[in-house]
Amino acid sequence: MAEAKIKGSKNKYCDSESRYRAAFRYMLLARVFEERTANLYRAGKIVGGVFMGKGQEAFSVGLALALDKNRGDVYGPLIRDQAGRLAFGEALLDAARTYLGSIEGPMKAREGNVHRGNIPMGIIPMISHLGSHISVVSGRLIGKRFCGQKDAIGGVCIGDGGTSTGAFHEALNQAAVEKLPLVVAVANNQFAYSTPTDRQFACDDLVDRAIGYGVEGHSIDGTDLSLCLDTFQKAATRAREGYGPQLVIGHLLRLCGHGEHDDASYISEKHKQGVFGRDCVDVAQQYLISSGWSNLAEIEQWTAEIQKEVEKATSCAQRESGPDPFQETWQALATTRLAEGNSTA
Amino acid sequence: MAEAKIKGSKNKYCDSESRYRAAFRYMLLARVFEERTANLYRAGKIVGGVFMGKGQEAFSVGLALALDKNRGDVYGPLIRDQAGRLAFGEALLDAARTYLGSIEGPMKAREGNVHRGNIPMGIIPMISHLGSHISVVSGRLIGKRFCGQKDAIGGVCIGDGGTSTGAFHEALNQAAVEKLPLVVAVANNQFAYSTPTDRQFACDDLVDRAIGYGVEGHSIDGTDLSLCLDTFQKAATRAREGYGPQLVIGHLLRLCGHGEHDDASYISEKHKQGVFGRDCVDVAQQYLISSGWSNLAEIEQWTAEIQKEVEKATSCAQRESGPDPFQETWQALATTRLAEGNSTA
Amino acid sequence: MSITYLEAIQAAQDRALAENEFVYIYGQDVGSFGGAFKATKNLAAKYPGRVIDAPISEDAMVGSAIGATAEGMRPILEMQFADFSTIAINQICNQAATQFWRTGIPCPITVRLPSGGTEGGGPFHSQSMEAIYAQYPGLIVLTPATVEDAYSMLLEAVTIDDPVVFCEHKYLYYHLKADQLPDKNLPVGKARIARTGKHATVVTYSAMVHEALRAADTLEEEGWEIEIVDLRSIKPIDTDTVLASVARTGRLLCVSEAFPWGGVNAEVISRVTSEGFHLLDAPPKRLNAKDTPIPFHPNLWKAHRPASQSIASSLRDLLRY
Amino acid sequence: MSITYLEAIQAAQDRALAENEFVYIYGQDVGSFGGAFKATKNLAAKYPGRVIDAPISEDAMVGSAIGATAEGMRPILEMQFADFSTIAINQICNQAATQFWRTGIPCPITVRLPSGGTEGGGPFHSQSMEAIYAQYPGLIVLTPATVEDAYSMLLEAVTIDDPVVFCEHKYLYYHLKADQLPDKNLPVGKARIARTGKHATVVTYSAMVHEALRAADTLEEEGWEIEIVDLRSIKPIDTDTVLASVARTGRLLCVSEAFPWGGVNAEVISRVTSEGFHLLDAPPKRLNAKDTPIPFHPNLWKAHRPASQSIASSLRDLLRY
Ligand SMILES: Cc1ncc(C[n+]2csc(CCOP(=O)(O)OP(=O)(O)O)c2C)c(N)n1
Ligand SMILES: Cc1ncc(C[n+]2csc(CCOP(=O)(O)OP(=O)(O)O)c2C)c(N)n1
Ligand SMILES: [Mg+2]
Ligand SMILES: [Mg+2]
Repeated sequence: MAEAKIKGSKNKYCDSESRYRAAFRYMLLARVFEERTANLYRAGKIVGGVFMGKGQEAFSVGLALALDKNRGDVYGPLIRDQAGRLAFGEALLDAARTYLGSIEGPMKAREGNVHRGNIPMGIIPMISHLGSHISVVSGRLIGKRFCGQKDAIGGVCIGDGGTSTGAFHEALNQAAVEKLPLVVAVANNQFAYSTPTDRQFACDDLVDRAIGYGVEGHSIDGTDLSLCLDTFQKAATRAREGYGPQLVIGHLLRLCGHGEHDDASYISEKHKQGVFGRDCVDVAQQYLISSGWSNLAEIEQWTAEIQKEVEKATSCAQRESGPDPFQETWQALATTRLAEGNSTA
Repeated sequence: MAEAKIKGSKNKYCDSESRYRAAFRYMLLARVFEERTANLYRAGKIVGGVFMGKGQEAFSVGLALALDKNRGDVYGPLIRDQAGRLAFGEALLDAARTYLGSIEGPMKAREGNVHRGNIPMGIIPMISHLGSHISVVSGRLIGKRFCGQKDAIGGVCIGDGGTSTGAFHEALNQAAVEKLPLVVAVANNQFAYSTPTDRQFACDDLVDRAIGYGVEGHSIDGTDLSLCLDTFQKAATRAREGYGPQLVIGHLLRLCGHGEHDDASYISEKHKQGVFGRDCVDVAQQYLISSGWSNLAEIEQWTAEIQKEVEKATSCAQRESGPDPFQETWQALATTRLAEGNSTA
Repeated sequence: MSITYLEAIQAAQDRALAENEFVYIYGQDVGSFGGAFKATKNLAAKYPGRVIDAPISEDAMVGSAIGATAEGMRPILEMQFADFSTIAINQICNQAATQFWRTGIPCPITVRLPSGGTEGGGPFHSQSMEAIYAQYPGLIVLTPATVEDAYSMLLEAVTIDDPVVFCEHKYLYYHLKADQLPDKNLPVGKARIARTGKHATVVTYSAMVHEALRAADTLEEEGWEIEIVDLRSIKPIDTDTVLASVARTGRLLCVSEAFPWGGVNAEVISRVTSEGFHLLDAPPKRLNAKDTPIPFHPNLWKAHRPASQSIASSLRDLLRY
Repeated sequence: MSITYLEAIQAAQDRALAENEFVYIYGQDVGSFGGAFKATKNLAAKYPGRVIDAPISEDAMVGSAIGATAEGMRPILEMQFADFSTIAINQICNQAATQFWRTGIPCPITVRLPSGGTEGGGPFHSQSMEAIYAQYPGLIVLTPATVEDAYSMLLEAVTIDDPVVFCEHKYLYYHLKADQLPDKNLPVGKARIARTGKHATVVTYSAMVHEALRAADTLEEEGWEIEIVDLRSIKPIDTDTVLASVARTGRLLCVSEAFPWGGVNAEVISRVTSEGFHLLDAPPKRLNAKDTPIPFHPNLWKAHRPASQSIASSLRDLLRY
């Protein structure tokens, strides 16, 4: 994708010092936490898988900071949105507990890794089937509309690969028809697992899809935190003001494997050296320093604090017990009287 | 939809006298046949439903005449493509037999009405689930590519409502990624059953979707036969020459109910008097006459011939017996040895 | 007054909308048109903004309904035909059905599936999908056979805190009439003895209840008293009522309009033979549709599905044992 | 030499590609990456252009494969996990499965479903969907339990003129090894006696065969000889082999990793009780996973699915009867 395609621009919508600093701290926290989970995974302390958002933190945090859970906003993160989750308000401990299988976790160890959420807080607990959470976020906005809660918006995340699903299409089209205040963030990290974008879609830029849905489109360098903060703030404002769904494409590169089991050897040097290969955390850190908004010493201090925070969360989760099958209700229904026994006759 | 949106233009790609005359005759044949089936339905001779292409014949025939079954082209018609089916090469008797439940029909009375096809001839036997036949047409093109049959293209039909399906999206995107020679004809007849287009999509013109898939788009007045013939010929040529999928939107109006059980009272006078409310058969007839390519006498003669043809097909099908359940194999598998009995134990 | 099964479904939705402001209806053509079968007739006008036309996007229809429940809504979804719910199966079975177990937050959606065969319906407008859904944990699957049940169970479905798959039978839409709608009725989860008898039990549901009743009439002339259990709900299944009936008769025939492999018949037979083996005086029997898609032509369709004659003949076999 | 279940699947595909120019493989990441599980390792390089990466579009994947068969092709589709096949269920069950019956033209596609639970898999990477597919007419559903069967049945699947749903078990991918691949093997449609015995029959398939074998070892120490029937194919089911075994033992336990409502266990029990009622000396029993989604945590996962201990304990109950 040529740079000329980058249609976003810095409008200084929200590029304030405090916002930038806060965003950076979430990015750092996500990065350090994910590195810790990766280590725990390699040490055999986490079963299943570990999925990292390395290289996508700026884009992820950009959307989440444009949302406000206290206003009733809803957030639909996906597998690479640790940074956004934290920025939206998910407790770090929730993440640690889910990864580490603590019974105290929000999903009670029934679910693991990225499969967590908090429905009352407005975080959709993703299922694995890509694209299927988008209409769920839309539904919450429809529900809010019914309940007269006009102010809230939704933000939802998907990858380049996820745009090929029928669910993505149905949901985006439905949101456009209903003119919902929905910001759809597509993190085009150049790969879906091992599959490069040229095996995934044939348009120049996924933002070219916006017009066909009748929604507004934004396309940005997803490695630039200012641009991310700014664009999402703009998109969120447009959504809130009644301009309907906003499609935001972030161009970036996954700086890790699909999961920690994957060495991503299929990602070429060209990609890594390319325009989206830079690490958004480094970029943001340089910007912080060069703009005088922070300095190395402070960042080192943050890092130290964060490491403690992460250590605290993971060791707490590790100390907690796992689930006890004999304490489980083994009931999938809320309506207990209609539940069938699990008798094995 | 404003007229300014009509992006097609007559390039005289193929607007020849003989082609136009042939197209018109197919349109007339379809129209007369469908009116006959509607009468038979009202008389209780056809069970299930009758679905008509009234008002869509020009657009339907336009695609089909741009295909050549002898070249290996493949055709995926939908419920309003009687005209196109005939033009592609489906025998009128096949249609009559399927509607009338003759055991001699291509689907042996297992299937009815529009649910028919001829796989060896290249006509996909549609299932009801909208959008799901598009990838089947693509698959035939993939198969032909494997077999070194490079020359063939595919043409596939869908309605405005069908574009909202996930299947449509997955298939069009897949075809774009595979750069298949596929012409996708979207008959935007302003309604999906009773649902108007503003409840179906939010873009100005469905052709705006082309760029988002990276395919070429065409948008035309689907009531103008010249334009239809011309545009599809152009699109088919582009596809055959390797330019990948072609998305052709035809703007028109369904001049009948969704099925013959539906009086379509929800279609407003404004729609009927609007730019797409004209009857493409009338338009074509006027053109034939004004251009000197035919005259009323000849058209009357055609009509008389066609009436006989239709009478012959329907009365033949009516004379034939229906299926005998005791002669049925009641086997869904080709591999007889693996079929389970239908024992009722 | 006389009211059809279809009108009962309309009336239940009318009442649900009237009594609970959080109910809304979403589906293709359900708005001013009143739905392909007119099950939502007049409701859009009566409840402005609460009966909404959907695009042809079954996946998004269900996905959005799931989301809306988190805001307190209790959506009713109409699939135009049960068969098209395959497009939404992922949302129903993986998103809606798992939500409570995963998060502790209930997901009260009601998905109406116009189900079952009619003359000329063909392979894609005739399916009985209840047993597909019943296999997934987290769903309640209802199969009303009477006007009263169509009404009361749909009303109850909307109040249930779990996703309900409501399999209403298209053949009964117009064929079945009642004098009036019930004030109260058996709750969801209880089976009903549709006819008492002592020589054999037929366990069935939905349209097949009426075929079984006709078969029982025939058998009565031959001196046999057939008991008929209408399951009403196939997940959960009221095994107690079934076992009690088999205890009385000693003989079991299960009848379903669905395809023969697995399904309700197999599940009921498994329960009865596991939990009430000693109650049986003869091997259990079952009768299903044939193992092919559902044929369009009435000649074939009638032979494809069980009907009073084939039920009667199975019963004779069973009674001869 | 030693070869795993997963390697056998790779080898079968390698051979199918080598022997039949009309075979191709299509699925997410199956190309140069070799698939999420490496079941297509090296094949893209070895057969250029014939092992193709698909977009995340399961519906279009299957739809296009169906179309390709009309041109003589015999596609093998890899779903990344069985669970994601819900997205393609309409194409599999309504398009592929109905085609032969509707048109007389066969539709030879093979859909590989990496199935079943593993530690940490969770609700959406662990499902056993065989019984969903088996309900639809027109499909063949295979569930290999051994390295040999994974190899020979996949090879045979590609030659079968009907759509085959090939449920390979992820837990067996690495756990199961054989010395060599078979030259010949039982054909599809035949069950296998995995262990002979005389006191009770366990009918099972896929990964549960191995749990049952372990349970039988335990019971042997207690003096019981348990016969184990590995169904291999669950549509069709080799009822004759099952009945013959029950005739020998008089006792039946069915074991499946799938959810408890319906499914293979119910179908097998229905067949045995209907056709071989008098063979049974005790009520048939069944053991399934629990009626909740599949848990992520190993503690819960192990309790959710049947395992050698719970099978042994069910068998003891059965033998005590
Ligand atoms: C419907 C569906 N099919 C397949 C998968 C398996 N899968 C999980 S992640 C993934 C790749 C996703 O790529 P992308 O959307 O680009 O997101 P990224 O991992 O790059 O963030 C695939 C194929 C899935 N989760 N859902
Ligand atoms: C997936 C799916 N959902 C619902 C239906 C029921 N249905 C049949 S035709 C129709 C309307 C189709 O509208 P459109 O695509 O615009 O085609 P038209 O009838 O106008 O030619 C609907 C909703 C269907 N066939 N498939
Ligand atoms: Mg990606
Ligand atoms: Mg239309």
